[in-house]
Amino acid sequence: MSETKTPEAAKDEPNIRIVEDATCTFCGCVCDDMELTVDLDANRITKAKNACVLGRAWFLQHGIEDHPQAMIDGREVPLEEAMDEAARILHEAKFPITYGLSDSPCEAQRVAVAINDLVLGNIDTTTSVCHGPSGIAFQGVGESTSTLGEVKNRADLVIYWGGNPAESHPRHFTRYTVTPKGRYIPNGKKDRYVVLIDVRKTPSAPVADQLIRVKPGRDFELLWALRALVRGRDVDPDIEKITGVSREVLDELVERMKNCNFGVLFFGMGLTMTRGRHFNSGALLALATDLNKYTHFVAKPVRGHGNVTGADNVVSWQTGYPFGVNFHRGYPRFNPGEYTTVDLLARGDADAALMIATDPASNFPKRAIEHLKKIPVISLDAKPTYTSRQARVAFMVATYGINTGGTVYRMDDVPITLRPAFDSPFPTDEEVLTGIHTRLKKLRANGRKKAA
Amino acid sequence: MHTELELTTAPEVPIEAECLSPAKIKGLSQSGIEHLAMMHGNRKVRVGDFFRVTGNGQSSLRLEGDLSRVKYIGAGMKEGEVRVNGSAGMHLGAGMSGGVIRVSGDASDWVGPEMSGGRIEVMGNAGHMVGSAYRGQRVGIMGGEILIHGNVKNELGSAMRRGLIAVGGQAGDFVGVNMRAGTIVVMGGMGIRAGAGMVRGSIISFEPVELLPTFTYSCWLRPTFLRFYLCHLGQSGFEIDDDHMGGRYRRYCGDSVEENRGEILVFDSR
Amino acid sequence: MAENGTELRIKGGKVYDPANGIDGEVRDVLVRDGRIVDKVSEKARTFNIPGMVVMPGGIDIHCHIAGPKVNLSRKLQPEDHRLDVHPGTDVTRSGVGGVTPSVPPLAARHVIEEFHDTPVIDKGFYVLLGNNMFLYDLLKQGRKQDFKDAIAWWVTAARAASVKLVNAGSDEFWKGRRNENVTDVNEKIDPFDLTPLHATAAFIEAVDELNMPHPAHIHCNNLGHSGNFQTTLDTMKAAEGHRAHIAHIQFHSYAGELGKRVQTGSEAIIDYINTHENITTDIGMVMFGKATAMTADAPLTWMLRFKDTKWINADTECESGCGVMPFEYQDTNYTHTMQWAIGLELFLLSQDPWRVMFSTDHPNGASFRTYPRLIRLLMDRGFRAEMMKQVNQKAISNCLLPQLDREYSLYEIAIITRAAPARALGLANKGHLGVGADADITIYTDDENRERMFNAPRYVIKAGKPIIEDHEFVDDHIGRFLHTEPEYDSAIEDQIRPFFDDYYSIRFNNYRVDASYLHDHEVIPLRNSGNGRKKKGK
Amino acid sequence: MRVGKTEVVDTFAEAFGMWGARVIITADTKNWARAAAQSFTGFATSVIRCKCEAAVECEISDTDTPDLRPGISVLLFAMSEKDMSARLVERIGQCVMTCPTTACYNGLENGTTVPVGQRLRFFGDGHQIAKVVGGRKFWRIPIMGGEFLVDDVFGVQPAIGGGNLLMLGRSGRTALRAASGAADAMRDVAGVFLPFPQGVVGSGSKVGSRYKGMIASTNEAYCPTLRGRVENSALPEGIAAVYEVVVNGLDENALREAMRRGIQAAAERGVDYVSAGNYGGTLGQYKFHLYELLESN
Repeated sequence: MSETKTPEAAKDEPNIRIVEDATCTFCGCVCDDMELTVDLDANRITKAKNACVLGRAWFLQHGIEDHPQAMIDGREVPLEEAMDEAARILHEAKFPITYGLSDSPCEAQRVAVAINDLVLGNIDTTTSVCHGPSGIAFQGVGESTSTLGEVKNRADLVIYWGGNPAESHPRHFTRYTVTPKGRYIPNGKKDRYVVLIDVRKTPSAPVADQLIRVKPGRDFELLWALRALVRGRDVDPDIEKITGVSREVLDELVERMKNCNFGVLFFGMGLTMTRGRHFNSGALLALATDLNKYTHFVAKPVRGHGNVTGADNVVSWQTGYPFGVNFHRGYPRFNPGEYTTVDLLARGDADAALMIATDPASNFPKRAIEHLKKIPVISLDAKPTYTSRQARVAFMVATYGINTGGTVYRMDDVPITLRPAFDSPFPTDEEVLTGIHTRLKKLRANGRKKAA
Repeated sequence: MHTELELTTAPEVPIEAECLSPAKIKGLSQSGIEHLAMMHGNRKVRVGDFFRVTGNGQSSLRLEGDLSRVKYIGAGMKEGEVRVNGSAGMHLGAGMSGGVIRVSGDASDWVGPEMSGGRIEVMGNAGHMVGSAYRGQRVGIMGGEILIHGNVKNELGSAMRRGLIAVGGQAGDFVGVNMRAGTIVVMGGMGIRAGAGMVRGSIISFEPVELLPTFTYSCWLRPTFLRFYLCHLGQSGFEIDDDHMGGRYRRYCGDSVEENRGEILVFDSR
Repeated sequence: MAENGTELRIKGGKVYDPANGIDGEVRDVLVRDGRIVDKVSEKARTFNIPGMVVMPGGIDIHCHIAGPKVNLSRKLQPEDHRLDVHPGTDVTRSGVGGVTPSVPPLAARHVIEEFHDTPVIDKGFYVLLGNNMFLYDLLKQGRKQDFKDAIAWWVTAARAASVKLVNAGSDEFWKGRRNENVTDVNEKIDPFDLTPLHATAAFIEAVDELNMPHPAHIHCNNLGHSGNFQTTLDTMKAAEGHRAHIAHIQFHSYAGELGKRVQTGSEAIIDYINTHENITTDIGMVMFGKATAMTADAPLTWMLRFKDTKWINADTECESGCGVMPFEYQDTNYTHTMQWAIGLELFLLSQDPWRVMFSTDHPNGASFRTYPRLIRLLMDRGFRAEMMKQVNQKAISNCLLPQLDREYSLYEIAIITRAAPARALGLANKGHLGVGADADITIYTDDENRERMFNAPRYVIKAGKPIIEDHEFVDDHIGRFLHTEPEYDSAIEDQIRPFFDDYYSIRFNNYRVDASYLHDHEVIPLRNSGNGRKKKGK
Repeated sequence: MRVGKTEVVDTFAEAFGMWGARVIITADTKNWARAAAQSFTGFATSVIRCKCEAAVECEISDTDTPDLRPGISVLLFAMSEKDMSARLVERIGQCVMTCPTTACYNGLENGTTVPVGQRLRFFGDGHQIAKVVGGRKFWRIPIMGGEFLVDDVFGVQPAIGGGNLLMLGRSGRTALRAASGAADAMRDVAGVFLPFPQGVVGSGSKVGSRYKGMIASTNEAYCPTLRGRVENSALPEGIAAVYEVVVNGLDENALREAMRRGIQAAAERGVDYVSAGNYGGTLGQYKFHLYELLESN
């Protein structure tokens, strides 16, 4: 590949490799301008130029652990045997579920959907616990949105709502939205007005021209009031008491929004995961849409996982629905709350689980975790997790973006190819899933023969 | 005369049983009913695998046992009666257009989605999305009555277009969100953001409610039409006292982000 | 591709193969190794199909089936699929239907990935360049050669089959001027010192001169507005001397005054096309029922938005806009009926089926599932008259349709759905059944009711492999990806690269779709390459 | 036949088909309900010039009305279904909606309905609200006094108008006392009403006139002052006054019962003759023979 070259300085040390324009999959920013220096002897990345503090940690701390490729009940087994066992579990289950997928490349995600289509399972992604509400909201109101480059080129009003990119997506400001100069924003930050709306003063605040502090849990009320004001309707005179934001501030913000040339509303989980959930996202998406009567306005969720957006896309084009999809009846059905993983587990519905690059055992609600302990779990992860330690079958897989290639989707639905830095002794999740899929096809065929 | 089905085997995973509806069993023999297909997770099973069936197919159906994991009871019903002595699972009475469903225990989420007529009565509690639209649909229930004597969770009657929903206990947040029209009566108090995005319709609360800033107070009144509804609910087994019947209610108009034609009536005093 | 050695003998059918001048002649079609041949061995599997109708596999020149817009639409409308389910079988995956590809190059990888999961058919896409900022810069600076090279680079980088322009010049109005739209094709586009018409003409010329198999594929300005037929004529006139494909022309054939009721402009449009060999077009027929407005023409969907219908706008940096919205065509509605009638008028007044092709601009005008009904409308004037009684009468009394009694023949249907699009796309091995052609074959039971006939083909053979037998799926096939590779001076990359550094959000090196995405693919040869089959036809 | 001192003439009352509706008016107090009913039934004595006939049927206690407020049941008859809708809309709109605190409900559970609230709702000028409960649709029309509630449609049914008794007395006072007494007795029957003032008509009419454009004119055969002038007088000698009691009913049985009670009540008051008006059986499709009424008891 043309982007991989041996630099002059490294000539004496043939085991140093430079990967240019590599992609960082740590967060949804999916920055694709990494310059990685790789020590091939040590299987280590020694330098990650352009990476943010999180990205540096992601690249530099990554090594190849001494760990079995596959285990059954905590005991090392050959990969093949583990795949057999995984296929058997899924084949026999009456309500197998698959969850995770957001830290896997699209190629693996496609196989995961195929598996569920085959075993009549239930597939869900981490979207259901992060921006799933935005997905539901989207189905209700639609969305006016754009790629991040358009924000860079045109946005003169940038509003962040319920997010703290300085800590969660450190390069969001500098690479895409606030500081970069764009085609019609020749002076970068000077040409933009940045508003931060949050319940507290976060480390992101210094970037903003204005911080609007909303009372905790009052985002919806504030958004709703803004929608009414944008439409020229009145709101409760006690609005400051309700939301913590004065009418004057609201009026000023409304004027600013209506009069900008190209406005953007970014929103984070501070909005989607607080009381009101999809209605909060829906209110924000509707506000952006309403504003299009006056000017060009877009909204965009700030997504967390490296390829959660890819998961949404893959699941959508394969099933017609973005997440929470059930195949029991032989065709895809969608119903968040019914087919989303946390809810399924909390009700005790599932009887087997395939967990791909996710650690529900560490972050799900207690009731869900309790049920997870009762059923056979198959886990695929690049590192040992609570989930993999409890799993019936645990696969250790190569890390996407560092050890494996493939495609990921940035938070704005832009697909980007991965450029792996060095090889891994572990299989890719695509390989493991394909192995399971092939076995399942055989089991199904045998089942049919028996039936016949 | 009725047909009785008793759940004798507890399902390992949820069952989907649209066949538990008078239209589907009517005229069938006992063994015909036992052979009706259901889904047990991703497996096709028969009614007889889980239920003891007594009698042949009548237009009245009794279901005995804990059916809280049995989904779609009474789905698509047009007439007749289903009585559940116990609890019922999700999608109870989905798409029903006539007939009556009575549940002595609790119901789960999605009671009466896509309903257009008939009546569902639940003596216990129900879950989220009672009488609500499925995701992405602009319009929810088109008619009928859903009467829950206990509590319900969030999004009661979302996007409903017509019909009556009454809750004897408490309701969660977003009661009547995106409501198109229709009437919701909640007697035991409700969560926040009632009527968000409502276009038309009435939400009535016997308890004080915290309202969105986009609702505007009009006046208090003693609404005659409400007496009509409360009489009707009184006849349906709810206890309605004179204070609520003849009392004064504060009337709020909203939602102003929409047409501002909806109303929330909050009981004020005798 | 079928396994080597697979041989088929399709025996006794009435063959409609207009590219080879065959009009319903009873003859055998022979297949080996995925191609049409002139001889097969005794071992060949024989399909005895006396009386049945044999046609080459269908080719759709304008249909949105994959890509970011389509996917947005799927995500947007769960209520659309829920009642239309398709369980999986032993050979097919499950899926959902409902009404639900042109692609900005930034998303090219997405569409190709999705194509891998779109079974049976072969597919390619047009890349959206009609609002490309870099190309506009070149045009402004008058750098014609660089402009051509850059187009060729973009087509190659995205792995596209040709270039599509959508409402050229509108991006700056929409994104940069608070949701305005182009209204006058001679109005200057603000920062570029050129007009939409200049830009369109430049693209048409460049694509033609690059010898791309399919010419510039143009969604004209002013789609959907009364009086827009003048814009369409202006655009076609700007193409004089060069090949151009005018897409879904029904939406661009409206007379009447701007902002007032639509009148039919079909005669003026089709007269021009009938007399200008350089133009090809597809109709973009409207059929009544549910549709989805899905277009790179973002201002259009905004205009169509009624009350608070859910609506998507999606801007792609430096390249394109996009709008998606659920829509329904109603037979009681004057405008919708007029659109339906204008589409039929264009079909019925066309004098050259080789240049006026079949489409519904799926899912904009209607779902591709309405094709059989549309075919019946074209072939059966009695049916047409029946339908005319059921629609808005005011519109019917205002249009030409009642005076037209032409009926399409099966031969002509085979042209507009097979032979002509294949030729227009430069697909020498498709759209016909001559020796050497790809063995993509559809076999229908002959039926007076053409809707019933085309609704369920009796057999479908794809690349020599039976996929449908007796109306049922019997096998699966992963289609091939088709794209083209125009020539360009690679020095242009040095011009493009800095533009990426400045204005794109992804790296130049990460933009190009690399070969690993192509899987089973085929490069459509350029027109001057000599590899292509010579033009056949009437 | 004699009943007590009273001679009942062997004749029949001739009645004709009409359409009828029952309107329930409720209000916060009995007085307001009465006020509305009074207004509603005003100028509704005869279809001849009033286009409809209406009167109070009975009062309803606050335990029996649809909204549990004091109410009054009113009956209104007209000649056709279409007329029914027009008359109800006029009268409910002008007399009930305008009366403070009232609401107005349909009182007939019948198959045939005519639009009423459906048409009145336009008074709401776009602010009206439809409600459906228990299959019943009604309209809430915002008004200055609060809200006016009215059923979307009202049931109408074929009914009978023109049932009548004639009280012939040697003194005007005897005849009038008998007529009022009869009217009071008849009014108690459910489903009937007496459209004329206090139920009694002092100027009964015949069909037609010598003047063009007059549909009806004085019934000279029963005018005591003309006994010596006209040849067709139906009055025995000595009759000083004739009063007619006109009764309309939702069905034949109610009407029969009312007329029977009327004859009894008149006889109890010692009127000289009880007769009935007819046109020789040419006008109406219903005939109520007085003897049969008495015998059926």
